[in-house]
Amino acid sequence: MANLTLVQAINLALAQEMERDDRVVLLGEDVGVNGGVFRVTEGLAQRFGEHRVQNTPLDESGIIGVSIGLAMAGMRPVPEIQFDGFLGPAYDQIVNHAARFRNRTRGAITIPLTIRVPVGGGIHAPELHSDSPEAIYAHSPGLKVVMPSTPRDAKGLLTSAIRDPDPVIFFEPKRVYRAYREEVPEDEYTIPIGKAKVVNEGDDITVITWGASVFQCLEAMDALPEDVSLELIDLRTIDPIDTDTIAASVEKTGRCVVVHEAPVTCGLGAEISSRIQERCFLNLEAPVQRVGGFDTIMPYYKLELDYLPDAQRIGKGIMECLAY
Amino acid sequence: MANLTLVQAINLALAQEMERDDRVVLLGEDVGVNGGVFRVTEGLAQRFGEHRVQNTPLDESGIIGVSIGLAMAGMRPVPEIQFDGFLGPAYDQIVNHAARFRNRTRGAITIPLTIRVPVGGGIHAPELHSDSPEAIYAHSPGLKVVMPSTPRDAKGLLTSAIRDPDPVIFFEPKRVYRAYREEVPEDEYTIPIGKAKVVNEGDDITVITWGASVFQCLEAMDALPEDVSLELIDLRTIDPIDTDTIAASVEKTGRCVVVHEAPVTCGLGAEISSRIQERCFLNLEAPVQRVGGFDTIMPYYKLELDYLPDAQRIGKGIMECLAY
Amino acid sequence: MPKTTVYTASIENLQILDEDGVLDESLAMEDGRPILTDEQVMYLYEQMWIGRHLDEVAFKLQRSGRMGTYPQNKGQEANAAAAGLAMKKGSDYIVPAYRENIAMHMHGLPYHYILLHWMGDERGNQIPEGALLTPLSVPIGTHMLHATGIAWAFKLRKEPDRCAITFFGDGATSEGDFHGAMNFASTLSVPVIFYCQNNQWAISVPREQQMNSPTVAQKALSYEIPAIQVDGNDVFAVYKAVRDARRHCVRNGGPYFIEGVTYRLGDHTTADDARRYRSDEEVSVWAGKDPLIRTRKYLVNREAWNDERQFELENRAKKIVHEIVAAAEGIEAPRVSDIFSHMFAELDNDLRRQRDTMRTSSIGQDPSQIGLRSQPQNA
Amino acid sequence: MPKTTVYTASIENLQILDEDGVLDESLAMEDGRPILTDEQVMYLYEQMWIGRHLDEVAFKLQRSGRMGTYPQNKGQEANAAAAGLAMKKGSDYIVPAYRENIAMHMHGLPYHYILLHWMGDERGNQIPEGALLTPLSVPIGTHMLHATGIAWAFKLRKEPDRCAITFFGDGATSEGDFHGAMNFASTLSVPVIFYCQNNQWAISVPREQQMNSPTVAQKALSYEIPAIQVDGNDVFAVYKAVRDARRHCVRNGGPYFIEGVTYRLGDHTTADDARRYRSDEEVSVWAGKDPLIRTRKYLVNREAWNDERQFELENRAKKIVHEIVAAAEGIEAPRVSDIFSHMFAELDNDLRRQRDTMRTSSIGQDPSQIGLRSQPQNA
Ligand SMILES: Cc1ncc(C[n+]2csc(CCOP(=O)(O)OP(=O)(O)O)c2C)c(N)n1
Ligand SMILES: Cc1ncc(C[n+]2csc(CCOP(=O)(O)OP(=O)(O)O)c2C)c(N)n1
Ligand SMILES: [Mg+2]
Ligand SMILES: [Mg+2]
Repeated sequence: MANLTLVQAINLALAQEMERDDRVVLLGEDVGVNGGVFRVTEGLAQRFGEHRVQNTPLDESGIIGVSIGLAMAGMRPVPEIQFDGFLGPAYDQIVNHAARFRNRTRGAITIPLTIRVPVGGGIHAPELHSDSPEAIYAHSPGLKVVMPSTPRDAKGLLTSAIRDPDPVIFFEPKRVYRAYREEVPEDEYTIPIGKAKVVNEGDDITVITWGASVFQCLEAMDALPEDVSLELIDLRTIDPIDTDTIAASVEKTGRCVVVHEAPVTCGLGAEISSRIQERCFLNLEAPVQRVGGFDTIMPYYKLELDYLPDAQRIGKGIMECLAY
Repeated sequence: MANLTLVQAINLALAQEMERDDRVVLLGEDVGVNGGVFRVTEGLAQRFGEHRVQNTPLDESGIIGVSIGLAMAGMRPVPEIQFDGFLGPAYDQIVNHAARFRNRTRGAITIPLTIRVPVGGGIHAPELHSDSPEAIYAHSPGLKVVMPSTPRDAKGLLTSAIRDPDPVIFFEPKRVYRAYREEVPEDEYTIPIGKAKVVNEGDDITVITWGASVFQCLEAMDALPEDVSLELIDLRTIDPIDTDTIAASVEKTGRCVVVHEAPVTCGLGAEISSRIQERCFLNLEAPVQRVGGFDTIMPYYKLELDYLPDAQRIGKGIMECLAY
Repeated sequence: MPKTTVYTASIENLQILDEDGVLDESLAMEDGRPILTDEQVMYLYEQMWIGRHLDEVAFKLQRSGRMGTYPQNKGQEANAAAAGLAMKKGSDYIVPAYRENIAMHMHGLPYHYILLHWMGDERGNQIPEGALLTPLSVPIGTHMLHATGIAWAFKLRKEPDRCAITFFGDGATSEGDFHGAMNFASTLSVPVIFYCQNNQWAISVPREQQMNSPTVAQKALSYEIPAIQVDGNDVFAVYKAVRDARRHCVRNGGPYFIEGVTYRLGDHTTADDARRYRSDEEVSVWAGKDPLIRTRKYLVNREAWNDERQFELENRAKKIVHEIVAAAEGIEAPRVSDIFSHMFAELDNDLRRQRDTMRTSSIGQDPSQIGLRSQPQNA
Repeated sequence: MPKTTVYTASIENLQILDEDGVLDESLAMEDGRPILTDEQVMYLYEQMWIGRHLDEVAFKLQRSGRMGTYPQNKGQEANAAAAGLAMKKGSDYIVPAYRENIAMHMHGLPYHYILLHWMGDERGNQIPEGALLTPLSVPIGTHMLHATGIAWAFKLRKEPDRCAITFFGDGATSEGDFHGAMNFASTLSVPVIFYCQNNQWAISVPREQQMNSPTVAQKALSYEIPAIQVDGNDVFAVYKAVRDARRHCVRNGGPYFIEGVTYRLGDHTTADDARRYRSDEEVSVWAGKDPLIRTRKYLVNREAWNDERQFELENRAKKIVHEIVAAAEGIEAPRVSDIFSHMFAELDNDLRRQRDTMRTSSIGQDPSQIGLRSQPQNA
């Protein structure tokens, strides 16, 4: 066991997978000697050589496009996109290419590819450095989408992602990067993609969230009246959604709040809400409440904490749902 | 009045807006002398000059990026993206740039821009020519998204879009392009963005759809048992969603089916289903049923009609929802 | 150094076999032999002929409703054929657009796969084991990055004597990913040949509206990638350029750029009508540069070809193409469940449920759901 | 024409004021006068000095938690200053990246707007009426297309004597949109100047990993755009290049490309530590080419500058920057409702409801919803 931040846990997973499988290569802007702008790849160029931890030109579409080629030719590329907003230029290569090769070649060409992306707000970053585009990729067939919130989950899930035979987008909630440490097994381990985690068991209401919002939900939970028994679920995988875990919980509690940073309209909250309605209609005692980002551009940082769901807004959502 | 196809109605709206306002310019791949691959801009280069109906290099990001510049400098660009799938390379310029300028400059720079895109399946086209990405753009703040299904609506909505001071994505269901004709007023008129249309009034169940699926829903409706009274809503505008019209209908019927071509997960159906749940929870007699595309890549055309919701699948969804 | 020249460059054009089938001996001979033997030239001619005949039949299939949109390769065959020959089958990787049927076939793709693709069947892309190809690329300009990535894998794994080649049109050079593919290839210094089939048109957009540069080849100067312009209707020039480029890539580890100047003699695809935007005169000028005619003249001059051979070839081509069509049309219909079968190595619960029920909502199908009034009536 | 040269090109480098402040008279004189009067050079020097001082203060603001990430312009000031002077205020359009503070200021942006931007406040982008500027561009390489579009609008409206200029870094040239902006500008033939501030680094990625070409300027050859490389730390060379480029654009209607060879003397931003990836030696070599020192030497040689003037300038700069900081920090806090206020010309119902309720779900707020057990307890 080691007491690690999220950044360190990810770094350790990368190092172990590179050690284990020499098909694994990292690439991206500044991932080399500098170790990435968040230092997630720190020390890896020095340890494994710059050809396996390759600085690339400033071209996100290029980074993903050449990663697809690497994957086709038998490598296991792990590109980094420097910030969520800069997935934009890579959208086409991800959604129209990486995601489609297995299907369009009936399995003849496959793309084992793990795209690492720091995601979300709350760190006072400039514009386009605080977005949460997970629903975009969940809507796009052919991709798996993962977003761990803890160092331990991150290490296990990243290991699974790198070993996965299909493309995975691995979102790293940057607000959590150095926010706290956790005991993380030093040996290799995997956590299955597609399994949510019940962070707290409870009977009255289910709260479903992922990424940095897990911590806002925990804070909200602490501020609730003592008699509220809350079940908190950390989704961990965005796509495929672990509907069984969600449904089992809501069948028990009858009430649910979904919390996320992304704009609420067509966000993942809508999908979860719809699934709960479809699966648990007769158990539902209140409509599923969505506490999400507003349908606005993520504001510059002076107002970002007013945009992001915080403990207060989440608490209010929970109480309203309970009161319904 | 003139008896026009969807293609002709759009062509007429473009011609009238170009006539009325010389800031309106068209641009895109093949829109010039050739009149576009679907002939939507037929005759316009000849009539208004090639500088106002500009063939561009094959670069969708470029097409939208220069359109943004044109709009900044006071023009009213109406770019065409040749097919839905080729929005991919333009995603970044649309979502991260066009959509954000008004907000990020506190109104100092605005982007009146109408992006025309043929959309959807059913015409036996090659891959990436049959996608339905409307939910992606509905999730992205700062854009309006429109998808008419009839010639008359198309003309009025396109006129509104071109006159709108903000960026609009105007999706044209290509399966309807020449499918039928309708009487369309020859004079200018507008239809407000954001208003759904009740195509058929009914009491037992609400069916919500848009684009080419309207016709599949009509077909399904005709095949229903005589005693089923169905209310059919053509959304027409994808974003902002006309929740009031939807809620008023579902409050009356208590049951709802949403039908769309896009993959169901995180599709617009999820958003509509969630909103209905939030607004009409106590009226709902059954969960909102989603009949959508599967969570797969749109198959090549041999199987496309098995992928797209057809009258039979829609009918089944309606009957299941009624039977609940 | 107040005012100094810091960079100079130039682009050469290479033609070896002219429009009348006359060979430039000085360029064609190496070590006393022509760079292509008569046998090789005959092989290329036959491949081009068969490819052209397939094009004609494919056109008719589309017109009679037996196939969807199809892009003819007509007029451009020398590029794919001679390049295909210059690349090493089974070790090099071919990353095509959609006017390289002949190269794909030469590198191991059964021809009926190509028809299957345009018949709306993904099995047309199911590259057979051992054939080093990516499928036809319908989106324009995005696949060259994949070739760069493939070449990079060769370099990373230190696999000598391997090279990738990617084909694309003049229109494709406008996409951002063209720029990225070239820039990554040159900064990473990987063995990939960029082959632009400059056929003068991108659907209805002429080259002058696509780019302002007099040559496509000069685009390589941005990236310090060595480049040449060749007569793309000349099998000798194409062959020599690709062979030399391949040698360069393999020896020096870096990329190479080739512009093949050619012309699309047919419509863009069967959905297009080229008369709307280009003149008959232009087409007839280029018809005079047809690679098939030129290659045949050369062979006839060499007395390596005659009417008898031609007759035999035409019959053979008919038979081959007939079989190709039969194979494409004879395949069993895909099953609806095939929509799902290759989404992931392993299907998740949601996809399995969608496949098994053909529904996208769980109402009426989940046994745990109680309270259904009755079974659906028209189920 | 078997083997012929079909294209040749070269790139020139221009330096007029050398590192020691010595002017190349032959290049500097036009019609018997230096292209920049002493007054103009003094103006540029003062602007650069004030810009540099603002940089230093901005750095401290960030370090003391009064501002977010900030990118210093330090070392590159001559590019923005001399280019800003060469462009016509009020008629030309400036489309900057984020190391052109001086040009933005010269064209009408109050300096405290720039601080506001980096203080996380959109009001820093609220370009004042009449100033022809786009805001600082944080995403790299995507804004040049906007400049091309703006220039196209000038052309469409037949507005003579108008030109756009866009600035970007060496890293930005790798994005696909750089390629698109150049290609659209050249095929449409519109008056836009592309000014690349080649400061040798893109965060930690050195120029050699960014591109394989010895110059950035040669990238213009792809598009047949006239291009020049200039010493970007030389106000004379930059001024002359931009002035001539502007003339070219306005007269001939087409674009122009300028590479300013320069160096970022500071960290990439305040979030960066450049010592992790570059050597002190490299930095000190470039420190010797500092545009401020060089320009001052020139003025001193001309006896147009002395210690007294310098002292006055330093005091003035302090006062000005102090006021800038006060203006930026003195602005009232934004209201939470400002998140919504500029989403569209007119807010739709959903956005209005979100703004008024600060909720994203309608539960507990829609009067038509009955059945609430009680009011929320902690509301
Ligand atoms: C990204 C993208 N945009 C647009 C299209 C539509 N389209 C298909 S072919 C074509 C022209 C291609 O021109 P070129 O690259 O010169 O190839 P050619 O067809 O001439 O061989 C266009 C615009 C596409 N397939 N992909
Ligand atoms: C599209 C995009 N990708 C990545 C980044 C992160 N990023 C910010 S600045 C920078 C380097 C820019 O280098 P260059 O263009 O040379 O400009 P410089 O900072 O050197 O002036 C990077 C990678 C970004 N802002 N935008
Ligand atoms: Mg072409
Ligand atoms: Mg730089």
